[in-house]
Parts: sequence; structure tokens; C-alpha cells
Amino acid sequence: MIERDTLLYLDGVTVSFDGFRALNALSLRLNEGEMRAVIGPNGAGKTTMMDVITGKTRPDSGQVVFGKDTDLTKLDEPKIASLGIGRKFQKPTVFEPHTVWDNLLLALAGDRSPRFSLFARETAAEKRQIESILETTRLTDQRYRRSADLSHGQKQWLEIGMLLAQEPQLLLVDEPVAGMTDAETEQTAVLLREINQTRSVVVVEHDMAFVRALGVKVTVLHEGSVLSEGSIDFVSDDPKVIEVYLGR
Amino acid sequence: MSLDEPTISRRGLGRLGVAAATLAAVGAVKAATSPAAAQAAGGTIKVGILHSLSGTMAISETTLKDVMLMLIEEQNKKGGLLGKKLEGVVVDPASNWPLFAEKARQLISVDKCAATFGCWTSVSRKSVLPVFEELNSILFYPVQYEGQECSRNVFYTGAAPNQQAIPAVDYLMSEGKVKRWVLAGTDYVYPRTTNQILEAYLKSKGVAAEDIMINYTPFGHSDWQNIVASIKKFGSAGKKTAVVSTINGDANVPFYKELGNQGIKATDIPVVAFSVGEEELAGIDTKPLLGHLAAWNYFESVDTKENKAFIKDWKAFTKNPKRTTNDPMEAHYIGFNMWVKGVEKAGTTDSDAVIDAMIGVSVPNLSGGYSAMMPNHHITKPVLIGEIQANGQFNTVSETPGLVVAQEWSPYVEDTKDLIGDWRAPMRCGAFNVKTGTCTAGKKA
Amino acid sequence: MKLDRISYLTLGFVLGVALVLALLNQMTALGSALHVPTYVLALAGKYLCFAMLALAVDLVWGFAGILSLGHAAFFALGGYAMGMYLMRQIGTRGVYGNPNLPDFMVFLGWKELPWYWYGFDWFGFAMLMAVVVPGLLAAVFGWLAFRSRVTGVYLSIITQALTYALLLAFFRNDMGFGGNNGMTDFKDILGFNVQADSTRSALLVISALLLCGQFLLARFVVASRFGKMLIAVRDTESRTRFLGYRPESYKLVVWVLSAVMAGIGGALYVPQVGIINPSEFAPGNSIEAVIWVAVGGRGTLVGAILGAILVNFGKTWFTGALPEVWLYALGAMFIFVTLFLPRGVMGLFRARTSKEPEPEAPEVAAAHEVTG
Amino acid sequence: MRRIAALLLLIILMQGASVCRAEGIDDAYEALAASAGSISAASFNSVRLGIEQLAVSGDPRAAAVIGALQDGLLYANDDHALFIQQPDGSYADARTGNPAPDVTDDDVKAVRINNAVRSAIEAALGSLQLFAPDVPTRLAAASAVFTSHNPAALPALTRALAKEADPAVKQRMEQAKAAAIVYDPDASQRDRLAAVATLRARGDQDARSLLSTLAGQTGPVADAAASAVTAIDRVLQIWSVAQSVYYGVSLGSVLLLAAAGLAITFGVMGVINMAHGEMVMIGAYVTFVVQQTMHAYVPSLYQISLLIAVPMAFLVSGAVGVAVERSLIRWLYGRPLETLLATWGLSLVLQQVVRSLFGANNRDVDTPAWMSGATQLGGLTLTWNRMYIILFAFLVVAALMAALRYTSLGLRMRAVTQNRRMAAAMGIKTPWIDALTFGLGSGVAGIAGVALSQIDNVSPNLGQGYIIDSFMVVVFGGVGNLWGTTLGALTLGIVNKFLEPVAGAVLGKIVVLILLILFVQRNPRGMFPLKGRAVES
Repeated sequence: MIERDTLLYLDGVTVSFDGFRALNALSLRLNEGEMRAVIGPNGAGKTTMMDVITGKTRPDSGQVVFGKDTDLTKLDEPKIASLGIGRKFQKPTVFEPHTVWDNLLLALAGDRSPRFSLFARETAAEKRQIESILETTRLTDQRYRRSADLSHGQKQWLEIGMLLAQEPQLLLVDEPVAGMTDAETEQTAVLLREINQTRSVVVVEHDMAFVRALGVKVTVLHEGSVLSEGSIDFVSDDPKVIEVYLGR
Repeated sequence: MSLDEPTISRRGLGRLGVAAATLAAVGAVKAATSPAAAQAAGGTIKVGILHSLSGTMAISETTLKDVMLMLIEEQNKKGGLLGKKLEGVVVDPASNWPLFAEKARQLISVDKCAATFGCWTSVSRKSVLPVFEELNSILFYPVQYEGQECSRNVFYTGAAPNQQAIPAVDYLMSEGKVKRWVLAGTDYVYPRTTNQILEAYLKSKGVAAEDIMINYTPFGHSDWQNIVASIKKFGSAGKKTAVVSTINGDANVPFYKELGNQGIKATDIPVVAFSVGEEELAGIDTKPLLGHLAAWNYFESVDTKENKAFIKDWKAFTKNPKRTTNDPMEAHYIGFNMWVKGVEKAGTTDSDAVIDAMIGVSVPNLSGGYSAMMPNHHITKPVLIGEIQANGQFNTVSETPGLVVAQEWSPYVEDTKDLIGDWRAPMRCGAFNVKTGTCTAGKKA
Repeated sequence: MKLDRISYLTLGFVLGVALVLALLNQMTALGSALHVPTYVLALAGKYLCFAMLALAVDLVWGFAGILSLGHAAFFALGGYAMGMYLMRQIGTRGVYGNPNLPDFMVFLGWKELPWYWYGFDWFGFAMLMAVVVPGLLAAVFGWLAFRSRVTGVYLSIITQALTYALLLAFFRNDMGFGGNNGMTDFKDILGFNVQADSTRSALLVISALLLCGQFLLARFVVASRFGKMLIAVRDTESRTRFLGYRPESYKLVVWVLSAVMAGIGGALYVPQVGIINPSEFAPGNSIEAVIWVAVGGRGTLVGAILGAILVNFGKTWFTGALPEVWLYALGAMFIFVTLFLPRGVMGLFRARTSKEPEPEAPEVAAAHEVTG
Repeated sequence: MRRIAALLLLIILMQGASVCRAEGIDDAYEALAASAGSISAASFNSVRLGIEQLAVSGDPRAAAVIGALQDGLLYANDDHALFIQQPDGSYADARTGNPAPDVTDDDVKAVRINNAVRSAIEAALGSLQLFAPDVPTRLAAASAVFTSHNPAALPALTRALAKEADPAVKQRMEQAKAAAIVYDPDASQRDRLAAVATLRARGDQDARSLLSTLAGQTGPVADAAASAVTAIDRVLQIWSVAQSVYYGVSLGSVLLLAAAGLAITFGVMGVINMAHGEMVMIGAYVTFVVQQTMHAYVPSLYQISLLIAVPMAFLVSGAVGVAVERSLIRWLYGRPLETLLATWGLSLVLQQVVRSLFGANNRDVDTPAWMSGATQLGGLTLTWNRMYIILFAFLVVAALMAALRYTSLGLRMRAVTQNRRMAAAMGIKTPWIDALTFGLGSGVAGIAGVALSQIDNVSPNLGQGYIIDSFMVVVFGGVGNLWGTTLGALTLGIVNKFLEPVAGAVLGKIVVLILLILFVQRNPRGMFPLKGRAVES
């Protein structure tokens, strides 16, 4: 493994809702270009962790450093998104009334101001970019369909496509294969590995087969902090992990 | 959207459609706006009735619509007017002031009504006024109001401030020995003007400024606790205190309930109201209000032959023995009879002829005398002051010895003290300045 | 910008009807069968102004998901700006002949013109105010509300509070806007007699032109990438943030635009109905405007115009033809439309297109997830 | 005249009173009789003097005659003979009480009274009733004499005081005596100073009113009065803060009642029910109908008709609510803004239905005796109707909370609103629960209508006046939180009542609205937002 720069660093992040500690002094380090799988039982704090990184939830204490010295806890969602952190939600969230094409168009990196968007016209470069993402996400044939009419798996891919269109440095992907067929799951793993060629990725997933298929370093969360970290084989042999997953 | 991309032929088609739609719309608008299709007064004379039947003012105005229908029915039983039947055209302006103007225009220009009886609030009258002047039609306005207006096209059958407020204050000063005054009103133009006039009047009678408290509340004010308490406090300065209330309609019930509950009795601090009549009292438990006063030109309890007949007809017409009568109803009664006489005198329903014929017309009112239409388009009225009884009626305790002539322009307002209205030839002016000898407004040849 | 056939039809209809009515009124003799009475002109003009308000409401509700229960406030503010200009034009022709003060101020004993009336003698300034004042109010209100992410019913309720507060404020005679009576008895606009048929005809045609202009503008906004973003904001506001958008600034832009459109509608409304007073601020009016849009079809600009005209035409007709029971008819119409025509009248004409709102608007989803 | 003379003789013989006094009685009756039918200022004045004379004359019929006059039952014929109309419509001679069967309505004219006369009557009856056997009458009599502060009543007061045993009545009589002495120019300065002290000790607005007249004059009594007025004012000032709180709580409880039902339909179910106000209005009309029915069929229960109206209003409004939910709302779940429009239409229809059924006018719902009037607590004036409404509001909210928390229906309601699908899976009939929840909210609104009928118009527009305020309260308090609604209502009420004296009623309300807008912008989910992931998604 080549030593690379740290891209994302969570340091002692704590979040509590009405006394319940969703994150408990969580610390986590992600390197540039790395793909990381995060697993953990329900309520382990996986989604909250993503919320903290993307600015949706402010931590009670702790730091989230992106890149060299950007403290994400001081920024709001759009700002963080424009720094190059993209997020895919657990439940696929696309703009349902819009066509696949329009969804991608809106996600394309570029000026986000109302003034620009009022007068913006589709450029040839944008068209090319969208075409290429369509191809990557295998949605070329669906480009003029309303995204509401897509299948569940297609929606997941569209959302990943939208992530790609944002050209982020870091992708946060929450349960990308939930509800997918086996074939789709496999394709998704391929897709993610493809994406990882150029970007860092954090995948939150339940599906162990899928995590195994990704073949990356795994972080196990439990009760808001890191329980174990290492390769999939390492963590699945860790007695602490077994205890958490199988009960005492 | 791509499916609908227009082509030349489609555009042409569209235009054709537009033309057709336009014609259809014109037809529809025309048809819809003339529900009775206005067959130019074949055998009938139409009378517009412009009173809100829904919305906040329905509570007061619905009755006036009913009384107009009754008057029209009775006139028809007597053989109609000029040999023709009268037909009431009822519309609902829905307590919406722009809608009043729209409906007025409809009554005049679509339904071709010879005269219109309607409006309650000042703002509704102000809204329709330009319409009546523009289309030269006639409006009979039956409610007591702030004055400061004298239109050629309006006949004001309600009281001007001097036909209601001043005699009431006089009564309290002489009979009630009142030295301290609370002028409480809803924040709109009638209370503002009336209070302005009263304030000037009271000061002219030697009442000190600190003995006058003026309070305004919004429409429909329902929580009177601290205002009533402050009235009570104001009244505990050792001088006999009275409240002059120009509180409007809906707000009165909670006001009087609070008065009753805080134990302000008429013998302590009497309240004299200018907007509370039998109709309003019907919605209140009047037992705690015994002795509070109202000043009007008519009470249901007036003991005359005409009034008894009117009440009997009214109860028969509405098929409801509990329906009350009130002052604005009498105003319509007078106004309608005056209009009938005016039309008979003119021999036509033509506005100009009727407007000229109306002045000087005199008809019996319900309190045992005659009311006459004066050149300023206001009528002469007696002023009655009544105390509220436990049964929801008023007991007359004072009556002006003669009829009072309306002062349309207030002598207590700087800009209007020199104005008079006189619509007789040759002056024909609604606001003639007697000092400068000029007609400042409302001139019409 | 490409327009579909129904848009062409609408534009043609609005302009065509206005022109035909105006021409028929002007060119034909009074007794002629083709003559259009002034009454119809005034009505048509009023409908068109309401259509502008409906268009404004639809822009924010149909496309940005902001259910405004206070849009009539912007309409009324525009109307007041015009009303103030018209009051100043009366000059010495008022009842009191006072050259400096409007009648109602003389009446209530004001001695001099308050500062905020300065400038309203000039038509240009007044018209500027008719768009600036509603726009500014919308900007301040919207900036506060959208920035702190007030959404859904909460936003609706505070827009209602806004118009209610304005209603109460304008009722106050001390404000110097004529209190409950408002402003009326107008004489001239730009030197033309407001009551003359020719002026009315002109006002009608101008209203039609402006309505078409507003329609095209709204159309342009909606069809742009901005408009697509608005729809995205409407349905999944939080998602747009993770794409790096600031939905609050999108909402603010469309909100201010919408307020300005409503203000223009109000400014044209006043000379045609001849009165402006605080009841225009009544919360019921704003709700009614929303209902026009719902009847026509939320999220379709054509539907907004159609709904405003249909409902108001119905109201005119019912209040004349069925004065005693018209509220039943009106109320039943609202219930019927929401129950059976969730996409409004436009839903009858159109198959599903991409511009339609989702029936499952998520606005108060939060309120469901709640305990007692 | 002969008969009167004969009567007079009789009275003289029976009473053994002096001729001079008998002449006084005669004059008094003549003054009353001569004024019958007239409403001139002179005749009212003569009636007033007649009453005052009669009151001190010692005539045993005085109380009966004056009482009849008060009730408007005293008549006189053209011969100036006085008659009292009996409950059956016949007449009795006023001075003897004997029936006068030959007198008919056409023979007599009523002796008219006005406020001045009424004051005189109250004062006269007061001094006559100081010796009444029952305590409340004596207390009322003493209060009446206090109000009239007529030195003429002093001898009677002194006699009554000597006999009085009840301490409360005694105190009131002392105060009445003080009031009379203070105004008696013949009293000694020492007595008058003592009287000022007594009044100062009473310390309420009435005492202040009496004293402040004196304060304007000169002399030691006036000085004492002036300092007493200052002292009373200082105390009243402090009380006025408490009074404002009371007003605020009272307004708040009205808002709370109006909003409580909405906290269920809107807060818990998420239905933007614009017809909520009409449910309140229906409750008020039910009260009216119940009261009328009681009046017509069971007059004995008339005083408690409000108590009967409460469950009736709940049932009627609740039934309307269930019907509305089943026929209208249930098609619109998940489309909250559409429900707004449909229920707005519904509110128009309901208003018009009531207008058609009951007419556009206000209906008169009487306030039962036990809810009328006010009581004094120190310097506080507590009006009974408001007190009951405050109490009632809290009872309603408490019952509502208990119903939601402890009944199985409440449990199901919470289950359905929290997770509809799960609840359905567990066998809960969700459509029924929806209907019942909406019915509950509407029923509570109906109950609010019973209370509002006591302080506001019972008219088709009743509901319109409360709908906006209700939504404000629910949003301010935090949707879905009854505690929040309660505190929200009370806060708005109190803030309003403290602003009102400073800014005026209109401006005060505007300020409250603006504060509310700013508050919601700072705290977009109200005072008590529900935290957690569920709300944010």
C-alpha cells in the first residue's frame, strides 16, 4: 500500500439526540483514493456519521477535517457539496418529475447560482458529459424517461450517476444495493470499483457478500464508535464484532 | 413537451380556436351577466337590492333585503307603480367592497334597475358611489353614517351625526349629569368622524380634555377585558362618567357581555350606543344591560299605529313571530315610500326626473310623524333615546320635541363648516361654500 | 423558448377576448346587439388581474412548493401604490377641494401630507413602488423565512400571519392609508378619465398584454434550468443541498418575482374596480387565490389563468343568479375539484407530463410523525 | 281623590304618624302618579323626588311600590291613582295592595323610569332593605346605599348598624355610612376624617371614586382624601399587573380552547382543517339549541343547560367531524395542502348551512346566574364566566391528554399516527382510528364552542374569528404537542394583554403577529419542536 494523503479525518465526533448518543467520540481516517466500507448493526450511527460529514447534523463536539485543513463542522450542506463531497441516500432520492437526462443535468458540476441557471443553455460539453455518465450507469436507453418511472435499481444507479456528475473527490454511498437483484448488486460493485479509480468512496452497507465483493478495508461501527477496523476477513473474525452481530 | 411542438398549421388551427373561443366567451359573459336577461322593463319596474347575504355583514344586511322584498310585495298588492309591477332584483355583494361596485354596475346597466336600495357600511357606499354617479342612477342608503357626503345620486335615509349623536350627548349631560366621557369606537371612519364631532361639541360645552377618553378597537374585537376595566377606572375619578359607543356590529356582543360581567351598571356608567339596535340585542342576554342606552330614530317599541301595522306585516311576511325590527328597516320603509311618491310625482322612473321630484316629498315615518326629503338629500327625523329593557327592547326615555334636519357637512370640522348641500335648481350643488359662494364639489348640471 | 399549443391557445384567448371586448365596446353603438357594456369590460379586466395573482401563486406553489396563504398582500400593496397615485390625481376635485391632502385626510383632520405619500403624484414613481414595495417585503420576509428553513405548513401559516398583520395595520386610520374605507372615487389616470369607456377598454387591453407578458416570463422561468431546479426543490429540497445548491436562494428569487407579479396585478386591478381598501389583505382572499390555482391545475401556468377566470366568472354568475345559495355552490366546487380533479381542470385536458406536481407533496410529512 | 283621602286617613290611623309625614307620602305618590306616561326631563325628576320622599316616609307599602316601579309594573290612571300590575295581568291598588278588578290596560299609563330614576330606586330600596331578614339582601342593600352615598340614609344606616350581627354586612354598612358621612356637609370634621379612613381601608375603585371627588376641594378632609386616593392608586397599580396576568390567562384559555381541537386534527393528524372554526361554531349553536329546549321543556334544568350542552356539543361536532373525515378527508391523506382547500370549501358550506337553518343574526345564549358577574379578590376583579372558562380550558386539555395517554383509543391513535402501516399490520383498523381521531378533534372544537358562546357572538361567522389565531397557537407551540399548544396559547394571551395597554388593541395585535413571524423564523418548528431523525426526513 502506498502512503497517501489523508482526505477525510473525523476526530472524536459526538452527536446526541435528546440524551441518546448516536455518535460517541467517533474517529475515522480516510485516505485519498481509498474506498472504505462501513458496516454495523442498526443504530450504530452509520447514517448519522454521513449526516455529520455532509453538514446535515452538527456534532456536539469533535472535528471533521476534509483535505488539508477544511473543518466541515463549520460549513453547511451546499458548501460541503461544492467542496467535492457527494452523497447518495439510503432511499434513492432523485428528482422524480424530471427525466433521467434532466436529473443529470442538474447534478453537473458548475455554477449553482440562480442567475446562472436562469439563463443557462445546454452546452455541447455538458451533453457529452451526460452521455458518458449515462453510459457508465447503463441508463443510456432511459435518458428521456421520467425518473419516477425507473425501477428501484435504476434509481440507485441514477443517483450514483448524479454523484458522478458532481465530480466529487469523495463519494458517500449509503446502502447502494438495498433492494437490488443479485445481478444488479454485482454490477453495482463493478461500478463502484470503477468510480474508485478516480475518487475516494465510503460505502455503508449491510450486505456482507457485497462488502466482500468490494474487497476493501472495513470499519465496523457500534454504538457510535469504531468497534473494529481492517480487512473483511479480519473484522469478521474479531470476537467483538461477532458478539455484537450474534448477540451475547 | 416535444409532442406539442407547434407547427404552422397548428398555429393556424390555434388561431381559429382563439376566434371561436373569443366569440363563445363574449356570449357566455353576456349571457351570464344578465341572469334575468334584462327584457327592458316590459311590464315591470326593477328595484335593485344591494345587501350582503354572506360574509361579515350578512348579520346586519340580510334583514334589509327581506324588508325590501316585503315593501315591494306590498306595493304590488296596492297595484304596483305607474301601472307596472315592481320586481326586486337581489344580488349578493358578499361583504366584499369591490364586489359592491361590480354588483351595483350590474344592477344598473345589466338589470336596468330604476333605483337601488342598499349598502350598510360606509366603505360599501364609497365603493358604489362613483358607479351611481357615472351611470346616473339612484341609491337609497338606509344606515346612520358619518355625514360629510352629499351626492346627487344618493338619498341618505339614515341619520347624520347630528340626528343621533348630539341629542344623545345632550340627554346624558342634562338628565344623567355626565361630566366625563369615554368615546369608544371601532377604528373606521364612522366612529372617527362621530367622535371628532363629539369631542369638539363636548369641548364647546366646557368639558375638559382630560375628561374625554378616546379608544379605538379593531373590527370584530372580542376580548374587551382590559378596555372595560380601563373604562371602569376612568369612571372612578369621582365624576359621573358615560361611554359613547360607536362600536360596530360583531364586537358589541362581547363588549356588552364583558360590561355585564364586570358589573358596570347603567346607573354607574351608562353606555349610549349608536350602532346597537334590536337586531343586535337579539343576540345578547340583556338582563345585565338594563338601562344602557341607544340613540336612534326609531325603536321597535315605539307605540304608534303605523309601527304596529308594520311589525305585524313584517312578522307575517317573514313567518317568524320573533323577528325584530330596527332603525335601518324604518329607513328603508321611509326611503321606499318616498321613492314611490317621487316616481308618481315625476310620472317616470327616469333618474333625473325622479331626483328632482324627490326633494320635498314627505311620507309618514313609524314614530308617528312625517319625514321629508330635504334639498341635501337627507331626511328629517325625530331622535329617540331609549334604555335597554330586560326583554331586548328599548324603552324610550327621551325624544326630540320636533324633527331634526340633517347636517350633511359637519360644522365642527374646519374644512366643512361652511359647506351646504342643495340639489334644487338653480344651485344644484352637493358642497356649496357659503363663505366663498362657490361649489367645491359635486356640481352637476 | 418553445411554447406548446395550449400556451398559444391561452395567449390567443386572453389577448383575443380582451381586444374583441374592447373593440366591440368602442366601435359599436350603445343599442347594438354586438355592443359590449362597460360592465363586461370591468369584469373582464378584473378577471385578468386576478389571473396575474393566480399566476404568481402558481409560480411559487406549483413550481417551488411554497404554499403562500398571504399572496393577496402583495397584490393589495401593488394596488395601494396605484391607489395612492390615483388619489393624488384627484387634486382639488375632491369633496373638500383641498389641493394638498386626499379627502380622507382632510376628513380626519390631518394637517399635512405624510412623507410616505411624497412622489406618488408621479405615475412612474407610483408604478415603481407598485413593484418595489411588494418585492422588498417579499425579499425581507423570504430571506428570513427561507434562510432559517421554514417550510411547509409553518411557512403557510406565517404568510397568513403576515397578511393578517397587514390587514390590521391598514385598517388603522392612523396609518394614513384611508383606514377601512381605503381609497375610492378616482378621477384620472395619466390624464384619462378612469370611468370613460375608452380608458376602460385601454386598461383591459393593457391588462391582457401584461398578463401575457407575465405568462411568457413565468414560462421562461419554469422552462429554464432554474425552473427545473425549482421543481427539484419543491419535491426534495434537502437533496438539492447535497448537490451543492442553495434552495433558499432559488426560492427567494422566485418568491420575489412572484410578489412583483402579484403587485403588478394589484396595480392594474385598482383603476378597474375603482376601490382599494384593507379587505384585500383578508386571509380569505389569499386562500381563494390558491383555490383558483387548484381549480385550474397546480403546476400548470395555463391552469392558473384558467382557474382564476373560471372561479371568478362562477362567482360573478352565482352571486347574481343564486344570491341566497351561491356559497353552497362555491364551497361544493372547491370540494369537488380537490376530491375529483386533483390536477384541476388542466388535468382533464392533459395526460401526465413532466411538469405536474407529485400528488404526494411531502410538506407536512413531519406532522404525521408526531406524538400527543 | 276621595278614595285616596280615605286611604290616607286609614294610613294615618294605622301608623299614628304625624300629619306632616302623611302629607309627604301623599306628595310622593302624587309625584309618581302625575308623571305616568311622560318622558320629559321634568317628569323623571319628579318621579325621582317622589321615590326619595317615599323611601324616608316610613310608609309600609313603599318597598312594594318602589319595587314595582323598578320592574316597570307601576301604572297610574288619569285620576292619578297608582296601580301595580300583577303577574296575571290584573291590577292592584298600589297604596293598599287590594285588587282593583275594574282597572284595564286602557285606563292606565306606565310610570316611566330612566337611569336617574333607577339609581334613586336602588338607593331607596337599599335603605328600605337594610333590615331585611336574609343576609344577601342586606349586603346588597348596604352596597346600594354605599353607591348612592346619600346622607339621607344615615339615620336608617345607624339603626341598622346597631342591630347588625353579620360581620361582612356590618363592614359594608360601615363603609356605606362612611360614604354618606364624607358627603354630608353637616357632619363634623372628625367624623368625616374617620370616614375617609374607612374608605381608604376599603381601597377599591369605588372607594377611590368617592374620595377623588373630595380630593379636588380644600380643607383637611380634602387633604386626607387626596392622600387616600394616592395610597389607593399605588395599591391598585400593583394589582393591575396581576389583573393583566389574569386577563392574559383568560385570553390564553380562550385561545387554548379554540386551538385544542386543532392540535389534534392538525397537530396529530396533519390535516389542515380550515373548517375547524365551523366545528367551534356548531358547538356554540348546539348550546343555543340545548338552552332553548331546556327553556321550553325542562325549565328546572335551565341553569345547568350549559353543562348538558358540553357533551351534546362534543357529540354533534364530533359526529360532523367523523362524517367529514369519512366523506372528505380520507381521500386526501398525504395531500395536506389539498385538504386545506377542500376544508375551506367545507367551511363555506357549513357557514351557509347554519345561516339557512338559524338565520344570519346572532343568537342569544344566556349566561346562567352562576356564571354572571364578578368577584373581588383583593384588587383583582375576577369575572365568573372567565374563571369558569379558564378552569374549563384546563380540564379539557387535561382530559384530552389523559385520553391520548391512557385510553386504548388514545394508544391506537398514537400508533396510527406514528406508523400507520405497522399499526395496520397489528390489526388496528386504521380507517376507523382516523375517523375517531378527527371526530375527537372536532368534538373538542365543539366543546370550545360552548365556552365561546358565553363571551362572543353566536353567529355563522363565529368560527372565522378564531381560525387564524388557532393555527398560530398550534404552530407557535410546536405541532403535535399539547403541552406546547397550552403554553403557546397562554404565552400569546399574556403577551397580548401586556402589549394592549401600551400599544392599543390593534397595534398590540400587529406586534404579536410580527413577533410570532420572527419567532417561527428563529424556531421553525415552534416552541417545543420534536427532535430526532423522524421529523427531519
